[in-house]
Amino acid sequence: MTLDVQGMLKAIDAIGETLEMHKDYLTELDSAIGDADHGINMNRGFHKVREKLSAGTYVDLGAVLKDVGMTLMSSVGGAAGPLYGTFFMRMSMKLAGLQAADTSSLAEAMEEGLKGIVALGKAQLEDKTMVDALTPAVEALKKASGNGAALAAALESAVAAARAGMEATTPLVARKGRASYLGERSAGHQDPGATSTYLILSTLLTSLKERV
Amino acid sequence: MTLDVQGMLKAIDAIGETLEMHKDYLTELDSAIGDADHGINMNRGFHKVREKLSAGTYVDLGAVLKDVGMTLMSSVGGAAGPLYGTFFMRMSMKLAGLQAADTSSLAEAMEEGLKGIVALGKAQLEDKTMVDALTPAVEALKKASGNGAALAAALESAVAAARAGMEATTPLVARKGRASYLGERSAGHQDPGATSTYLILSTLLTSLKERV
Amino acid sequence: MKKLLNKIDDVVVESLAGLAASHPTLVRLHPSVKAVLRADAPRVKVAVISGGGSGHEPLHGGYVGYGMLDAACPGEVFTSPTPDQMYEAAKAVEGGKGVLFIVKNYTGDVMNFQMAADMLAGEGVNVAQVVIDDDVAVQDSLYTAGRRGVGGTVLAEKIVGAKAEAGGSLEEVKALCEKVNSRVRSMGMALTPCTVPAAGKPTFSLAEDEMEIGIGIHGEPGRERMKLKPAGQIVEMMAKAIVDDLPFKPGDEVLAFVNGMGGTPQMELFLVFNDLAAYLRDRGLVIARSLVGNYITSLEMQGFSITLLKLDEELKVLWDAPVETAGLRWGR
Amino acid sequence: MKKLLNKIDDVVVESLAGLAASHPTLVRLHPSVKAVLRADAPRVKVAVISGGGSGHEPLHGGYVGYGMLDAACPGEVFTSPTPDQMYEAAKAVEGGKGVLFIVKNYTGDVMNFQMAADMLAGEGVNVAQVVIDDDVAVQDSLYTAGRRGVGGTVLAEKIVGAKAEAGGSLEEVKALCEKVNSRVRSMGMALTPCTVPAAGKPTFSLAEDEMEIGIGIHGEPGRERMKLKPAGQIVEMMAKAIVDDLPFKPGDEVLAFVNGMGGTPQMELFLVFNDLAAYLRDRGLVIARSLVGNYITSLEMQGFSITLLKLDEELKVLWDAPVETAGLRWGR
Ligand SMILES: Nc1ncnc2c1ncn2[C@@H]1O[C@H](COP(=O)(O)OP(=O)(O)O)[C@@H](O)[C@H]1O
Ligand SMILES: Nc1ncnc2c1ncn2[C@@H]1O[C@H](COP(=O)(O)OP(=O)(O)O)[C@@H](O)[C@H]1O
Ligand SMILES: [Mg+2]
Ligand SMILES: [Mg+2]
Ligand SMILES: [Mg+2]
Ligand SMILES: [Mg+2]
Repeated sequence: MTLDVQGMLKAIDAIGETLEMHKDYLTELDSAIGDADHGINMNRGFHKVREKLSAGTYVDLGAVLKDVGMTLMSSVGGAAGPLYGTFFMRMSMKLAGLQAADTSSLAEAMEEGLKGIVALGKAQLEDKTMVDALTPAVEALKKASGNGAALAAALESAVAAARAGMEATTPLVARKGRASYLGERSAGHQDPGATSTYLILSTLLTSLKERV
Repeated sequence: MTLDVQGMLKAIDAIGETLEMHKDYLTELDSAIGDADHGINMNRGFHKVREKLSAGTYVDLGAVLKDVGMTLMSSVGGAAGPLYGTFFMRMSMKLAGLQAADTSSLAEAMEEGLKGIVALGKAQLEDKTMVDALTPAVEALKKASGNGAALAAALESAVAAARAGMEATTPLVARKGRASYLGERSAGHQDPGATSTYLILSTLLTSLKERV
Repeated sequence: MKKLLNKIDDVVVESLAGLAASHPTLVRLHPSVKAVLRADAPRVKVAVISGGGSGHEPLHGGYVGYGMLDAACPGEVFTSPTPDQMYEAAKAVEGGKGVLFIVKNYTGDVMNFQMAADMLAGEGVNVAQVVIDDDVAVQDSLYTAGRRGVGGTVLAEKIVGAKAEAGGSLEEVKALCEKVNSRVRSMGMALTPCTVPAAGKPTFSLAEDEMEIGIGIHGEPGRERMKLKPAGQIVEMMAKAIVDDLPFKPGDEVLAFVNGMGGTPQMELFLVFNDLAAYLRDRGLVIARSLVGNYITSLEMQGFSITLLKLDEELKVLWDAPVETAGLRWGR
Repeated sequence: MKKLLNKIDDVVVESLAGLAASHPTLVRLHPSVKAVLRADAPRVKVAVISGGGSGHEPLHGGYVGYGMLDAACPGEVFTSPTPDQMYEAAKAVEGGKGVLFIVKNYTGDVMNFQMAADMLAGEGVNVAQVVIDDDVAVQDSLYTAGRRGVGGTVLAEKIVGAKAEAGGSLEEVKALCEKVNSRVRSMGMALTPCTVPAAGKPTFSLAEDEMEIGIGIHGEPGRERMKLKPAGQIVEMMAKAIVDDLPFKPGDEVLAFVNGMGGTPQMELFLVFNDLAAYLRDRGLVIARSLVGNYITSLEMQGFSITLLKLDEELKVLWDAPVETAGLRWGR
């Protein structure tokens, strides 16, 4: 099984739905250690993305993800906007011209996306950011790809890794983003961006499995 | 029995104490239909009056009441300041040179004080103001004086009349002062100024009786 | 009660001291009574003096300076000042051309200013008074204390101050103040009450979904309590009452003033102005001048008032004239 | 949540429309992106542009006009604007002498402005950026996002705007902005939180007897929560952190800026200024200029911040230069 253009469009739509459903939850997480807008920002952005994608016709994955990235960039704002915007744009470059992605090309694309996030935000592991969820997910994906795993199984392991990474942000003291202003007081709260990353990946998986 | 200078000084002091004790109550009444300051204003004023009187030596009632009036005028502010200030100043003119007041001279002085309040504030009976408590009190005092009543008994009737007048303000719709802005909604609340008038008169009586 | 203060009894004097400390070239405090005086007074001009309870800052102390007030007499919070304040302030700033008292129509203010005017007149000082009563929320009848003085006061102080600065006589300045008062109307509303420091609790209470229409600036409740509505509907309700009252007619040029009650974010005041502009446009009125911000407040109350002044050439020129005060400044 | 609004999603655009409607000769809105432009732009001068989340009004839209900003790019409430806004705004107001972005130090702002700068540079526009980071409440270390940009931003925009108005080159204007940033320090506190309209509930909660020290301007909690203290003690705690940090030394002339967070009555701000003046006097500092009021706010939050800028002749002259914006005006 691969992820084709229709599958990607469906997945992005499902991600928008998930973020809408979890808008208040993400905002609540952000109100504990940030400024109470992460869910609102992500929902606004993916709302625009769904509008954009439903108005277009796509034949290649790169074009889909480029529109996702550009739209997020110009509608999310905050820290998450440029970070997720870059993530999807970088992925789109790797997947340009492809009509479907297998485990290995998805792993490569996501790794490229993660690099973009790190280049822009300069967060390291354990800084209590989305990087803490995304890094282990990409590693799991790469490992599964090396083992020749099928896409669903590979994503399954990536989602599990993202969830563990997300949960592991709770005890951390933030060193990047708004939460870092709280110093020690940021410990004991799960990072909103890591949580949205987990939600995005897990919805990608669910959407993919539904199509099977 | 008459009201002499020492009796008057003691009564004013007791009135100050009463108003201090009822500060929150008067303010609460004023918050229902005014601007929540009547108790604060009266307490501030009589606090100054007590300071002023305790620093002076007095041999005539007029001088005592003049200082009371002037001090209230320059420290109470609001509507009640000039009204009570005028009340005591007008009384002081009637009692100027006297070392003690009997029922008849007190009645005359209070009537003069009431006239001052009406001249300044232009309130009529049932406008829901201090005039509603003071007018029946002055009338009772005059009647008692006409009947040759002793001072304590005369004041007793005046206080009863003031209390009835005060209580009768509750159902009234205000037509003067801040409460008038509320129109019909001012009904159902006792007037703060009528209440302070009652408290002043009843404390005068109590203080007088204690001296006997 | 959560407030930035040291001693409850000292809030007014400490705040005045802060005003003076932050604007030493503009104002000074009277040495013996609570009064803010123009630093360079007395000058040979009509002395324009106002005053009233505190808690409405920047009114009035923040309007002392070039082209506006010569002195301001603040009472305790929401309590009229006492006659000795106005008397001493007038003595300190009067420069031989007489004194105009601008008085907001509240029983206490009117009586206290009247007493001060009597005292000054007794000493041969030429004193005139104008009572501002622009609040259409209050029925103007024999059965009330009359309409309150609210937002129109700020506009009157600015315009009249410019005339006095330009050398107007006491008669002219007084007549101008009456003219402004006759052409200005206001109405206010509150989302939340406010707390007088000495009282320690809110002056009234409102449910989470309620607002109070027709409030004054003293934390006194208004004429009607109702469910919270969208800003556009609130503005329409208030603006209609104002426009119908004068009435303002199509083609009239107006100064549109959206005033915050102290606790309303500027973002919301601009949003309200946007609704007001739409309403006035629909009625054919022309916004020739505008003012948006916290200019006559009720402590930390959330809410706003709308004031409309019908302009003419004279009023526009005087409005545009330079003014330099803590609360209002342009042209210098 | 009690707010004056029509539709939650429209608060920012409606508020911007109100700003434009109330100051039509000063500003206009960009036709396609959320940006406030100087009405008479482009002009042959360095274009000074700032922006950031909304909810801090009058910052930044209220500072567009003569002698200050050429454009402001507001994001959603407390959310950084997006690169296309800064890109389009710069294209609309740039007059050939280049563009300076004044950026408050928040991860989101820095990244979004950086992307816009990259886009413009790609088209040959001369762009410089200065990041303001004056908040001493935040530890400046490798382990944080660095100090936040707060009150110092207002002073930087005024002073740098004056230099650009006077014809300064991009290099000069940028160097001046860095100079201001190097000489300015701030700290804030809150008595109450605020509510982002789209979130519908307060960003944090504080007990009736608690305050939060070191808050930012985005409703984010601060560095320490403690029992409410008298204003003088709060001021001392905050002013000491500021004065020690630069450090400011006896004899230094400073601009003392007491800023309200949006819901604090002006009466309290002046009271706070009085305490600050006493503290600075004790430390031998000279208040040569001052500013008191709501200039960089957090919606309806109650609280205040203190900002001190170490002055010299150049900064004083530029501070005093004429400015005409909705939020700050003198000299014209
Ligand atoms: N430098 C960074 N690198 C990676 N992720 C970051 C960085 N800074 C912040 N984030 C992520 O962004 C999230 C906050 O996003 P959001 O609330 O939308 O933006 P803002 O903080 O501007 O309000 C944080 O929870 C964190 O995961
Ligand atoms: N015109 C008037 N004549 C007589 N009494 C009045 C008048 N106006 C107000 N009062 C009295 O003053 C009281 C309010 O006093 P206070 O609260 O101290 O002043 P303010 O209304 O200025 O805050 C009212 O309860 C009423 O009894
Ligand atoms: Mg956030
Ligand atoms: Mg009262
Ligand atoms: Mg009062
Ligand atoms: Mg944000």
